[in-house]
Amino acid sequence: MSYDPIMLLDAYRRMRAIREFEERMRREVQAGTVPGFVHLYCGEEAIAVGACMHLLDTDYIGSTHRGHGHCIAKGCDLEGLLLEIYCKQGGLCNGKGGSMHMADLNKGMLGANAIVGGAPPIAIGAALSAQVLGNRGVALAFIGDGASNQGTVFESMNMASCHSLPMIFMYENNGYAEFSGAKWHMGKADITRRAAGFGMPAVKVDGTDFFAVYDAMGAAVERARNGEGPSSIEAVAMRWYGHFEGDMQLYRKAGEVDELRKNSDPLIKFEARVTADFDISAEELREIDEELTEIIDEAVDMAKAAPKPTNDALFTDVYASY
Amino acid sequence: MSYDPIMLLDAYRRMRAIREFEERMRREVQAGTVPGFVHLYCGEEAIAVGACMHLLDTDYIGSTHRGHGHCIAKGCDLEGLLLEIYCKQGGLCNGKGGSMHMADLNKGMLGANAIVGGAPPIAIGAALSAQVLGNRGVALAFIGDGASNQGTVFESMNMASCHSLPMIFMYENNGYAEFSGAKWHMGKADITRRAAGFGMPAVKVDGTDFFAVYDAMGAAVERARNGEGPSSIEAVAMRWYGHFEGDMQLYRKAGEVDELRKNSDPLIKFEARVTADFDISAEELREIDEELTEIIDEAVDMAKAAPKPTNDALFTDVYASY
Amino acid sequence: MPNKNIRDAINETLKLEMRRDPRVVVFGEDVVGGLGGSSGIEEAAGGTFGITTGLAAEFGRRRVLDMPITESAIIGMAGGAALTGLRPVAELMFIDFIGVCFDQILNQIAKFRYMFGGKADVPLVIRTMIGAGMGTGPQHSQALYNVLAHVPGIKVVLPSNAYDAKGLLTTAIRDNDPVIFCEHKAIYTESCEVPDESYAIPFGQAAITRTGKDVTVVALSRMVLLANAVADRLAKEGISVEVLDPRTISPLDTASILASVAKTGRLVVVDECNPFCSVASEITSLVACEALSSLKSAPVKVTAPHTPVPATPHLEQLYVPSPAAIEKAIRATLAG
Amino acid sequence: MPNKNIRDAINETLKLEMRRDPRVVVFGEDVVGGLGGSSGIEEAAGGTFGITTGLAAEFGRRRVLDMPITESAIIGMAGGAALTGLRPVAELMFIDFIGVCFDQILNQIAKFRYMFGGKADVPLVIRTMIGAGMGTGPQHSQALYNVLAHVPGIKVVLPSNAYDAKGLLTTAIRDNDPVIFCEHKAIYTESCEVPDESYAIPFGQAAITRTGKDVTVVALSRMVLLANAVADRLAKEGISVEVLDPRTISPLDTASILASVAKTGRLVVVDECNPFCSVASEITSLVACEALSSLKSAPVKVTAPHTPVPATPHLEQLYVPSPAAIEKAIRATLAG
Ligand SMILES: Cc1ncc(C[n+]2csc(CCOP(=O)(O)OP(=O)(O)O)c2C)c(N)n1
Ligand SMILES: Cc1ncc(C[n+]2csc(CCOP(=O)(O)OP(=O)(O)O)c2C)c(N)n1
Ligand SMILES: [Mg+2]
Ligand SMILES: [Mg+2]
Repeated sequence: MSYDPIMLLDAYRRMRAIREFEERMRREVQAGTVPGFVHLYCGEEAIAVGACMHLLDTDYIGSTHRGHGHCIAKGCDLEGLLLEIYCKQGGLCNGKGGSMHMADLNKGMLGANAIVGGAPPIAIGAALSAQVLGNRGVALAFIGDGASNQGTVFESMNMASCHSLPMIFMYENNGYAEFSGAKWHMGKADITRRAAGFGMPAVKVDGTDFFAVYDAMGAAVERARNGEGPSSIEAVAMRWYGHFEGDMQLYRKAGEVDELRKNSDPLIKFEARVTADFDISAEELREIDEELTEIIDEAVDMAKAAPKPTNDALFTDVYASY
Repeated sequence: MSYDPIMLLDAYRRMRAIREFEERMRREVQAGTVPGFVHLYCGEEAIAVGACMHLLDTDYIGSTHRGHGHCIAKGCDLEGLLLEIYCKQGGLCNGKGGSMHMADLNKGMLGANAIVGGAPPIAIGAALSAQVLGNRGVALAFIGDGASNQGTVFESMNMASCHSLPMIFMYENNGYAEFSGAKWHMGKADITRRAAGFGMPAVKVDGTDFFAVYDAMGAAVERARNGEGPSSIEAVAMRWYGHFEGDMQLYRKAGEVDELRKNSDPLIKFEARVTADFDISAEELREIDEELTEIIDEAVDMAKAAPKPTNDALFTDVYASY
Repeated sequence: MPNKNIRDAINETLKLEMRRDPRVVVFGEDVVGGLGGSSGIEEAAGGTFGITTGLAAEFGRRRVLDMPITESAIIGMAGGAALTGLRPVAELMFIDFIGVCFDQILNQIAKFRYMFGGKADVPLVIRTMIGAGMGTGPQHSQALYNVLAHVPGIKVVLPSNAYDAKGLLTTAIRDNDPVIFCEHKAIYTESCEVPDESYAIPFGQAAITRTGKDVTVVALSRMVLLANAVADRLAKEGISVEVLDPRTISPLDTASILASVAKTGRLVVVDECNPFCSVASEITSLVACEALSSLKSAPVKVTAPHTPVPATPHLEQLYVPSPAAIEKAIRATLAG
Repeated sequence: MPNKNIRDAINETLKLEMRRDPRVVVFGEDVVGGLGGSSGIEEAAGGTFGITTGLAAEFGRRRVLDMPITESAIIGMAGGAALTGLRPVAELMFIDFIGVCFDQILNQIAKFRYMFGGKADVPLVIRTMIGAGMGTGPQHSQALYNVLAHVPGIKVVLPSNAYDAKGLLTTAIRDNDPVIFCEHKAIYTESCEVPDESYAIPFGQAAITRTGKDVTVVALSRMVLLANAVADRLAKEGISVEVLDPRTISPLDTASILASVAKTGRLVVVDECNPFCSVASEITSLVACEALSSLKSAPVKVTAPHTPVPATPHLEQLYVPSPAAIEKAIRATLAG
């Protein structure tokens, strides 16, 4: 596969935006400014971005409770996102969804989902729309390793196979489901082998390697757009932080994360590769970093200062008409 | 595997009982004497019997809407069964369950189930009991090809794998789910390959060949009793009649069933093998046939004449106490 | 005007709406049938009860899709398709099967619009069969519409005759909210005059199927037929019964119910659901809370008992509210 | 007597019952935690909210089992285990997740005994968290107990304090029917005096938490705390409020409710469910149908609105019935 340097810079920008965003969110949660529960995506940036670089606004993704990274990768507005996480007016969902339920249909983002395994059935619906409307669109569902066991996910794979839907099952194996390890919760199984059993191409890639994800996704998207049906990709990338912010992570040995930061940081790996193999300099990347820090700083300040929804918002948006 | 002739005669008796029972039910449905919907098991006898010959009363099976054969194979009382199908007093469930919901816990029969995919989660519960109580019991779920797509079934396989439960997933691939073919409804997949993806031994056998089912089940039961975990068996045997009695079977080509009757009758195949390889004569089998015809004739007459539950039965058995 | 039964009225409506709007798609288990079968026939089923007959022939399998037996995937798919440009009409064969797909209704479809801050239309219909009386046993005979009506974000429709079935289904398909359309399996062959052309009956408007002044009977789905028959019988005795068919329970036409009770002062509600937290409880509660002073006597609920539906035919008969029970309830309100 | 909070009371009860009966097993997602993790620690969680802390250490992982995130398998497994010799206490982390396992509750567990003609005991408990107020958003904050109470064959328990939690959970575990035990997530740390030894509180017996003569307030789960506070406040004004906590809604102690209303003549029901087909509607309907003449004024329901639970903190606050709304309702009944 060939890589356009402009695409690579864009990919870097999105990955860095996720990192910066999540690190900031972490500090904000610790400072107590963020309502509700927040699940951070650090360490998994290359998955969302490697996947979404192939998608248009008219393609759809279904997300999870750990959805900030997916939103950013899919191109959702950072301010809208922050306003939503802070449950403020003007948020992506006008403040009613919060971190675990934010959606942006204009950007093809079908919603974070606080029900584990909730999104894949919805995402295949978007794939069905693309098929019926004949618009060459594709749909993708992000699915955690823990979610991979949920019945809804298997049903969705079977449905996609039956109807040859333009669908990609993107498994994010980040090593844990809450406080239990992926080595245990799927018994003697393996996400990729299980997916292959459904009669679709299924590959396992290093989820900290943008290029590995990007290449696998490229093949899957092409298949999908050509009407050849669904694919499965398992991207392995451990999460850096707890299940939610506040998790003591007793299930994890000391040093595991230090090791990840040192040897498996998707951004460091990306930078090493692009500065070596492409005409991209570390300085360019630093500029992006700085720009993003500033953008996110400003956006967070803006979001914190923004007005809350008015009280009548409790009652609106239940129905289109009633 | 070695075969005890007494076991073989018992197996024949059970298979023949199922055949005779179901053919009689068919005539009764046509005559309009049977309440509710009835799904017949003809053509699949060797699956239930090949499996249940390995099971004790203290082992458990979970069944389906097509459950008569499973009940008979598991040793449920024929009269109790008929009384239940006729919804009469003294039926296995005192007439409240009918054909699609009959159970007999004393015989390890956990219930027919009118919810496709309903039984496997229940059956793994019986496997858990065996494991916790340490009694070397096993549990088995019968699962149709159509049911094999249901999320609950995959979840149950994963759970059994996770906890190394003494559990057998017995897939009955009878070619159709209602009015759609198994070749279509699981997309490009295959029951056995899917099950293997869950990290358990998974084999596919000829479900019209008692010996094939019996052997596969023997291996699975041994594993289970030894605490080595679950297995999957896919037994292929087309059903001879419609989805339910009354189905016009437009989805089936003419002659398909004649062909099955001629070349794939589990009883004919069984007879050929046992009369050739074992010291069992056709006469012995004819005696069993006659005996069973008589038993079933009498039991049907008895069931038809039996009293209905009294009206207060509507209100009883909702709770143990309330 | 031609006579049509409920089944045919629904079939006709699906065709009219599919002709009118190419975004309308129909899917479910064996809505066509025959795929992967050996006969190669084009339409081996047309729905378990024939409701979707002829759709595939006219609109093709791209818009009329069979589905594997995976209700969570079917209903979730309808939700996702509705968010992305289609107007799906999905079939959930029996309402009893909400158990295997409830999350997609409760937590996804019903909440999309709200969770997304009003930025989503969710134009989908779930057609499903309800009710006892056909010997289908405990897992295929429930009413359960109260459970769905409880959930904010969905609408619940209960047609009791062919004319309403057509008009309400038309509205359902054109509506931008998720609608559960509950077809009582025991009244598919009930017929009445139904125009050939399209028409829409608005949601939240009860029909008064009998006018009367002594007592108001609010009846739902198949129970409307029973209530009408009882009303007709009692009319001969000089008892004037007003029968009200809400037609949709979410939204519920509370104004018409209150107006009728204001007139009659007496209320009976007939509902095939189990009693606890039923629509019957909701409606009697409504009147007690909003119009206590108009009640001349205690309202009476006629519902199924707090039991599953037995397979046993004569017990199933006893399970369903009977004309005798309705009559008794009416007399009780008159005596009270 | 020692003071304990609800969380500790539940933990203690689980231990006592597991000691008493080796057939009692506890399972759910991360009820222990740590399997397949890199630290190798024995108990990495002890339940999401620490309720099952220490169980694995005492009873071993054979009786205290972690489960993958597959609720249909978990709940179905509890049903199957209950039919075959165990007495499982399964955890459904949030009641909102009934969506992904509802069939196993609605069509299997609840109906076993009836479908099987009375030939099955189904001794299982499903512990689950309910309620809003913790910022968990639309898919983790629902009440939904009305949906479960509607289903014949299951029992539904709503403890409002630590003493009741212990006594009711003891009864639940010893009971031979399936019981849904609903723990309100916002009151786990509420404490009161709780004896160390075992005791059982029978189902279907309401507690009168405040005696009064002017108005009856029936409140459920966390709402009991609010109702008590309002009652105490109004007492100072000379308004005598009787607060009744049904503690179980299936079975429901209808006699105590009717007796209290017979005394006071006025009724307010406070219920965190969405309003349509809620327990609030059930109880107001009960009183209207069974004791109309004892009502001196129209009953008033204080419930959540017909909307999902917003993630927005201040809107979530508005969603939950408030002390102010309860007070207003009481005054309305007194004025009426
Ligand atoms: C149906 C359901 N069950 C349980 C939960 C509680 N829960 C939230 S996230 C989570 C773990 C998910 O693990 P995984 O899919 O691996 O995603 P990750 O958090 O690792 O990104 C659990 C159990 C839930 N939200 N929904
Ligand atoms: C959850 C659910 N969905 C749909 C049905 C309707 N239904 C009953 S049997 C059946 C087909 C089952 O096919 P299969 O599992 O292959 O079993 P078979 O009838 O071939 O023995 C269907 C769709 C049901 N009973 N339950
Ligand atoms: Mg994970
Ligand atoms: Mg089949």
